[in-house]
Amino acid sequence: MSIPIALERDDSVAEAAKARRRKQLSGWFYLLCVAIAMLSVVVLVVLLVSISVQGSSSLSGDLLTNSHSELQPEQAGMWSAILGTLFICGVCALAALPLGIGTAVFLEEFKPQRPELRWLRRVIPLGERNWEHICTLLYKGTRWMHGFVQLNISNLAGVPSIVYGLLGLSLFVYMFNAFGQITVNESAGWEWGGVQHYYQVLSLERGQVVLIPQGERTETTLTVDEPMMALLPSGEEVELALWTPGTPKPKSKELRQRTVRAGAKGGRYSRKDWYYFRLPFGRSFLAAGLTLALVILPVVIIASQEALRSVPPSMREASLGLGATTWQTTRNVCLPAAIPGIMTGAILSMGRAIGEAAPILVILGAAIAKNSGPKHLMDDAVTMPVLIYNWAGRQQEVYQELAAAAIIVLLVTLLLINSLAIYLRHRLSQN
Amino acid sequence: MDPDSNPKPGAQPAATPGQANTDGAAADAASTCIEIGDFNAWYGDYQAIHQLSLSVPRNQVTAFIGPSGCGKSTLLKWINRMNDIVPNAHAKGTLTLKEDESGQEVDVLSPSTDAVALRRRIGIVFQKPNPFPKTIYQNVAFGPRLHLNASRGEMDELVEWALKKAALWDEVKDRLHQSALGLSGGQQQRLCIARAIAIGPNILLMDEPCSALDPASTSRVEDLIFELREQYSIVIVTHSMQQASRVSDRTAFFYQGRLIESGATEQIFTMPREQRTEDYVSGKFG
Amino acid sequence: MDPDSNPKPGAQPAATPGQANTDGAAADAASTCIEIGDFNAWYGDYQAIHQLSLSVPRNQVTAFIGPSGCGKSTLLKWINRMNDIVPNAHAKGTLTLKEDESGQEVDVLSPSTDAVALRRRIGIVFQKPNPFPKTIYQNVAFGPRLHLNASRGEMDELVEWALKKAALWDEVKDRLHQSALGLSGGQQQRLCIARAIAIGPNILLMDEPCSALDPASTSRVEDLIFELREQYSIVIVTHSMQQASRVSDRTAFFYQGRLIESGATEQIFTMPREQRTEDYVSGKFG
Amino acid sequence: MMKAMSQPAALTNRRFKSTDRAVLAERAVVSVLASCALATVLITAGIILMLVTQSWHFFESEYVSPGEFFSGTQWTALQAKEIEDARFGIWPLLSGTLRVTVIAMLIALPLGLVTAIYLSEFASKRVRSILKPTLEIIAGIPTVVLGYFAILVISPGLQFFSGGAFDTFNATSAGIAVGILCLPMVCSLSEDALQAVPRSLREGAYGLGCTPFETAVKVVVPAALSGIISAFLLAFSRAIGETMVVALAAGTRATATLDPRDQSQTMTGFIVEMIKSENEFGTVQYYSLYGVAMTLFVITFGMTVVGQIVRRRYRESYQ
Amino acid sequence: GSSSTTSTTDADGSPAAESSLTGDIQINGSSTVLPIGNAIKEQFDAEFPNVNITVGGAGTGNGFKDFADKTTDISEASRPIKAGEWEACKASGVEFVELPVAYDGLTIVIHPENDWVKQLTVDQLKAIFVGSEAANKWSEVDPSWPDREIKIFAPGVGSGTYDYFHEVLAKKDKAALREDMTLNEDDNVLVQGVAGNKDSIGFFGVAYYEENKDKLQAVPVVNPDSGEAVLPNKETIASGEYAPFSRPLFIYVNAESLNKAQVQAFVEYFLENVPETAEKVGYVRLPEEVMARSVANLDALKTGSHFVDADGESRSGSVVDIFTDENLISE
Ligand SMILES: Nc1ncnc2c1ncn2[C@@H]1O[C@H](COP(=O)(O)OP(=O)(O)OP(=O)(O)O)[C@@H](O)[C@H]1O
Ligand SMILES: Nc1ncnc2c1ncn2[C@@H]1O[C@H](COP(=O)(O)OP(=O)(O)OP(=O)(O)O)[C@@H](O)[C@H]1O
Ligand SMILES: [Mg+2]
Ligand SMILES: [Mg+2]
Ligand SMILES: O=P([O-])([O-])[O-]
Repeated sequence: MSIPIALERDDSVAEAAKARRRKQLSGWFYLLCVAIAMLSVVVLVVLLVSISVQGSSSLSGDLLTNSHSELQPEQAGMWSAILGTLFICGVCALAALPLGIGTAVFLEEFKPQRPELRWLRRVIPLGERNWEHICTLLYKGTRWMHGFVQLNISNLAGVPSIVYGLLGLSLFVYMFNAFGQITVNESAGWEWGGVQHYYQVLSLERGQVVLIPQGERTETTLTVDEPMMALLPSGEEVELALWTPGTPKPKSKELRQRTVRAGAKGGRYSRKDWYYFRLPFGRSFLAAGLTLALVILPVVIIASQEALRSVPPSMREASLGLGATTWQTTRNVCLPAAIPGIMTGAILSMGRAIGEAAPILVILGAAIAKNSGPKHLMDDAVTMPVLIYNWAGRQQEVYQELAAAAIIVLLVTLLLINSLAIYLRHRLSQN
Repeated sequence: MDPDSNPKPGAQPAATPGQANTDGAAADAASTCIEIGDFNAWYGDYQAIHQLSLSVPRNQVTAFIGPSGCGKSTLLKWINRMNDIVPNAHAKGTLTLKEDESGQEVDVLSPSTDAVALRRRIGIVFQKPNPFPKTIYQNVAFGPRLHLNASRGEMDELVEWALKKAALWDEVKDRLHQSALGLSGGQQQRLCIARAIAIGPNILLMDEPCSALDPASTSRVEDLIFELREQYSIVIVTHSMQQASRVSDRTAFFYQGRLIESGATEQIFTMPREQRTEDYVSGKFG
Repeated sequence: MDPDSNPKPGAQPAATPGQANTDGAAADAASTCIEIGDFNAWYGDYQAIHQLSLSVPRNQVTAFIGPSGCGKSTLLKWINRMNDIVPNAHAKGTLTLKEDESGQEVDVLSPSTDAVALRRRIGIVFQKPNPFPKTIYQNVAFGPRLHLNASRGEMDELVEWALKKAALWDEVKDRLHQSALGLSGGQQQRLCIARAIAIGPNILLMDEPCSALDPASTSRVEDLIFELREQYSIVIVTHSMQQASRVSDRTAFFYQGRLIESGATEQIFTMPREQRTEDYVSGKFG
Repeated sequence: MMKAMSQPAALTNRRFKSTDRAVLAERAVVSVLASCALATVLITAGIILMLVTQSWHFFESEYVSPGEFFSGTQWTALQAKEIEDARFGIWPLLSGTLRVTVIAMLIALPLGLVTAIYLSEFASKRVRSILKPTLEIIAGIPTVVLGYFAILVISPGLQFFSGGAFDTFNATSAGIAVGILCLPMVCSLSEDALQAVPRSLREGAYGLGCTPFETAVKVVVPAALSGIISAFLLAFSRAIGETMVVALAAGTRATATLDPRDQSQTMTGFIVEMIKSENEFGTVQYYSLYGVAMTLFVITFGMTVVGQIVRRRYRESYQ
Repeated sequence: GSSSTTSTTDADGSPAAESSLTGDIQINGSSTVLPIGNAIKEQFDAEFPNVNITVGGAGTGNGFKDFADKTTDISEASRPIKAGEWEACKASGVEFVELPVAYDGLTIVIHPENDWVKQLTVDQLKAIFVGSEAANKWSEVDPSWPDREIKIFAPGVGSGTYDYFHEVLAKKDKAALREDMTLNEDDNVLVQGVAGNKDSIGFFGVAYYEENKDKLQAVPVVNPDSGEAVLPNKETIASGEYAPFSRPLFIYVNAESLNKAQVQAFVEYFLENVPETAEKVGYVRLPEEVMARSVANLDALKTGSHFVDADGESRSGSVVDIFTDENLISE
């Protein structure tokens, strides 16, 4: 067999030139790679520097301990937003992690097997062939279901967070109006635990009130025209005194405190303990947290699946080979081995939750003038990203700086969280 | 039983070469512990095993040999239903486990057979040592904890017994509570064997247990197999003809999903009935 | 050159057993194509090859044998600087390529040596067939397109030549423009050989080229090696002693990163000088 | 040794646990876990139910015709005082989304892919140890922050370099910020795909005398193409659904132009505006946001399906 | 009145103990009034820390919507309630007290580097803002102005500001404002928009202009009666010279909510402090007499509106003239 022309031809000059060109191209490409890869570092640096420059002047203790202020922006802070974020993310974690990890375990560890149907078989005489058919059908069915759930999760991962916000609005805030609407003067349709209804009436002592337990009456308003029993906010039970306008007011502070103007009106006031629970949730931090849980659920699931997938199959085989059930294998072998990965995924997804603003805007609105964290489950809250969104949208220089400072706080928080993830990944994968 | 003793009586019945597939089935029924008949196995549409019949004798070592991909591991995994977890794997035929000499039988493939209980009676050891990332003690105690109600003392005793049985006790007795991952490959493999026998199986399946080991470890594991034969029926898959001839009493040669020939090891290696067997054991391919 | 011809003159110089490591170096210099001296190779801190000296003769088949992990592949990969892409891999010693009989030499390990040009002269075929996920034609034409300025017609001719040389042409000539992944394992491996010779190398390195193949494919590839020996110097790594004895003129036995013994194949298999060689070739371990 | 040979008490007295309890536990666990999985399906069902019922209020209105919705080039849900004057043609919002997304993709895809190639084929350990965390940090930056960055740095920068040709709020600065947002995602997913290409292919290429560039571009990238394409698709749907950056930086005027210097209200941007304006809950204008959300959902769903098809059809089949 | 209970000076002169007044107050509505509402909330918070007030700024129209849905106690408005909105309140049984709280001058703003617009007449404004054939370029308004596109920023259609602007410029002609403006409920965004482009124009409450004087330029508007160009400021707004864009701002309080001690206290506090606070945030205080009537109406719980006549038509004119007992219609 003769050697082909292309190989035999002595074309060393042209070939050498070609080799040189190729090497040069490779070199240029390498440089391009380096340049582009460094670009992302540059972007990050520019971002961090520009934000630090803007925000450094507003970084102070006030920023961490005060809340938003319209009148004294110089002293405005993000305390209530930090609390709000904390609470909302807490709810989010409590809801998303079990659900997400559970789903991941189901998808990864409980892959469909041919069903056993042991007892059914004993009860229904169908014949071996028929049973085989049924088992095969069931098997195919469950496989199809598994595939469907998996596809569904990839789809959920692609759904924009604002759409989750809309879902949360219908599902948690209004609950499709199944429980009526929440209005300001009537009690919500369905409420449990942790709420006592009073009429709150201003007393003569400035800024102080007396409370009259509501008892059986369902009216929203009480008119005080006769002496009756009442409670001081301290819980002390007292006899109400009445004062008619035009007569002199009582001198003693103690007396003034339990005296109200004759004919004074009291509106309903509901004292809520932290576990006050109501349907629908309304614009509450609970609804916001649950909505965020929807947003990060696919992230948690996918990360946990990755972690479980990276457990070597040989570990599973070893355990099953020793006669462990699938759940025993999962609990004793797979979960312990996957925990670092799952934790990392969980923490990173919490980082995502902390930074989410769009769904929160939908659920809680853009209001930021709240000066405390949520007081009960149905209370509303401000979050850091929403605060930043609001501040950044303002034109006053001082709010711009505050926004930048708040961003620094937020980024530092996220950085801490990420380092925690890295640390945990490291620690847990060591032993 | 002497490690060097030869095949059990009745292990070499007269069989015409054409009937190679059924030859194994003719092994003495009284001492058979696994009976396989007309067995077919698929992965999805791909048939990995075709019409295979074979019987595995009790308290002997049976070696499965054959080139890569011929279905040795597949058959092994079906014996203790390990293939349940492989999507798409399914099988047809009979695969019967004869519990003890009294003849109590378990239909392995029947969906009504509890795979978990089955695997307790049939231990398995894999090609690559796969200890759990736990302590040595925990590794051995893993199975017993699942299956036995044992006191602390009993458990200690059991772990010691299993490790001694696996010829590992002397090497690890001082570091029972250290990670098993710190052991050498050969030690890990013996640990896996200890772990498998600690649940008290009757049968031990081994899928190329030495292929990842160095020569020294290999010979220790081989010695161990000799010893274990007294109490367990052992099936070993190996790609090394030498190993098969060293450790096994009976050998089955697989090729492309079919059993080509099975019989006493000596016979297979010295006067095989089939040309392909001869080609294989003499190294013409594989 | 007759495929069945025996080792070249000068291949069996007298050497005392103790000097096994330098034995290879004593092969006739005139026909040496790769000269390795005091070669050491590391992966990070782990030394995979120790003080190895060996010469590979021209236009012959040299087999590297030895148990898993003994450094065969490592050496092979150093010969055409494949280890450049392995982070942490580094080597010391001399590794010289004698371009042709005229004695032009290339210092392979020198950083100034152009690895790209070197690899054009030293083709390599791996254990697992690794065709690119492209058409058969594109696979073969891939190398020439990089290196040669060839017209369409010339390229067609070249592809045909290479496929014929690799004994694959008849099987694939009707589907040159279909995906190479549709070929069987053995065909893929021959395609990889065709791909390697299409750039016109002088030396062919093969790392266990048949271990993933079935018997029929194996023997086709072995036949091919016989044929190629006429034009190329071939180094083949194999785990099958039988294969080594069938296809190679010379054999080098490695153990734990050291060259234990090298010499004419017949000598190594019939009267090895070292005990370990004998143990290995007779299947006592590995 | 003799003691070891006699079976220990625990084995000889054969007090094996019954497997029934394990099997029961297994059943219970499976039901719980299956209901978790079911819940994720219910979420999708909930989204679809919510979108369909709510946008029904929109599409059934006499002022809205589906034909106009899908073909109209005017969107004045927030501009029209009276419902009679309102125009509901989705194209301005689509074109706004498209402008931002295209710009984002022009940045994220090439840069992300090249960075991925660099990381997977060339980068030394040290460079990786800088680059990977950098990308992870960028990936973790809240979108509000990037939106802020867009108004604070990118937009003024654009205005400065273009001599004021850009609006304060414009598609380009939002697009760039969204691009920065998607870059790490493109990069890490593409890198995964590249890493999944078996070593043997790279070795094959190097063995034939390829330069690193040729190996990467002619062999590795084509082999990883399906993974890379699904990374692109994911980034694309992420960009389409991105909300806060556009709400801050893209502006609020919905116009059907393709001018990247102009304001550009995206679908998500419109939803935020409408939510914030709480435009008289219950009006057709208000419900139009669900029509838009539905369109958005259908698009991202389509992207997912296409991604699945790509992955399935062109799954890397190197063996 | 119970104003004694909320006065800032204690009868004893001793330092006040922390207030035990608690409860929630929901407020929503005009973004123009929002700065006043937020400022008063902040002062109130300091004194009554246990009262939980939520102030939204979704726009006057949306505010009234919430108000009629009974989800707010107080609705802030930059225009009087309309007949239709009142109907909605009646339908859901909401009665309210109407309280004017401050004056605003609706301010037309342009970019500070805009050197061609010196003043604008109502007709020129109509040319820019009204109808679908409105001017697209500055030169179409005045040929001497540049031949560049006008970029327009305006409050959202739910806002009272938009309504008021519409009423002044287009209502008589039964025309609509043009639709290709950049609309945003958030006045801060409008500020940013106008400040960011040389060819832009926009309008919003004077407070937002006051806060951003350095970035914006207010345009003097020619008073149709006097023919003089007037800039919005405290004097010109209070005197009505800045016409036709001076307007009153309101809060509307749900009468039932007024029974709640915290709402009662807050509204009283609001009226008491609004003159100073409004000025602090850039608005103009109402004449004493109007404030006095507001307080009186609150005390007497006089529900209903002054600005819608018996036929359901809106009354227009000066607050001082309209906000009188005769004009109060309760049904
Ligand atoms: N999980 C699986 N899915 C699909 N095919 C499989 C699977 N496992 C094995 N196979 C195929 O079934 C055939 C038999 O495989 P098996 O593992 O039993 O071979 P083997 O004889 O054990 O080979 P080796 O010596 O390489 O371990 C092979 O062709 C293999 O490709
Ligand atoms: N990329 C690598 N990094 C680190 N160590 C390696 C690497 N490749 C091989 N080694 C180690 O170097 C030693 C020699 O490996 P090599 O692949 O050369 O063995 P081999 O003789 O080819 O074995 P086999 O027959 O299994 O292919 C082994 O111990 C192996 O673990
Ligand atoms: Mg196998
Ligand atoms: Mg090798
Ligand atoms: O927000 P407005 O004051 O314009 O209604």
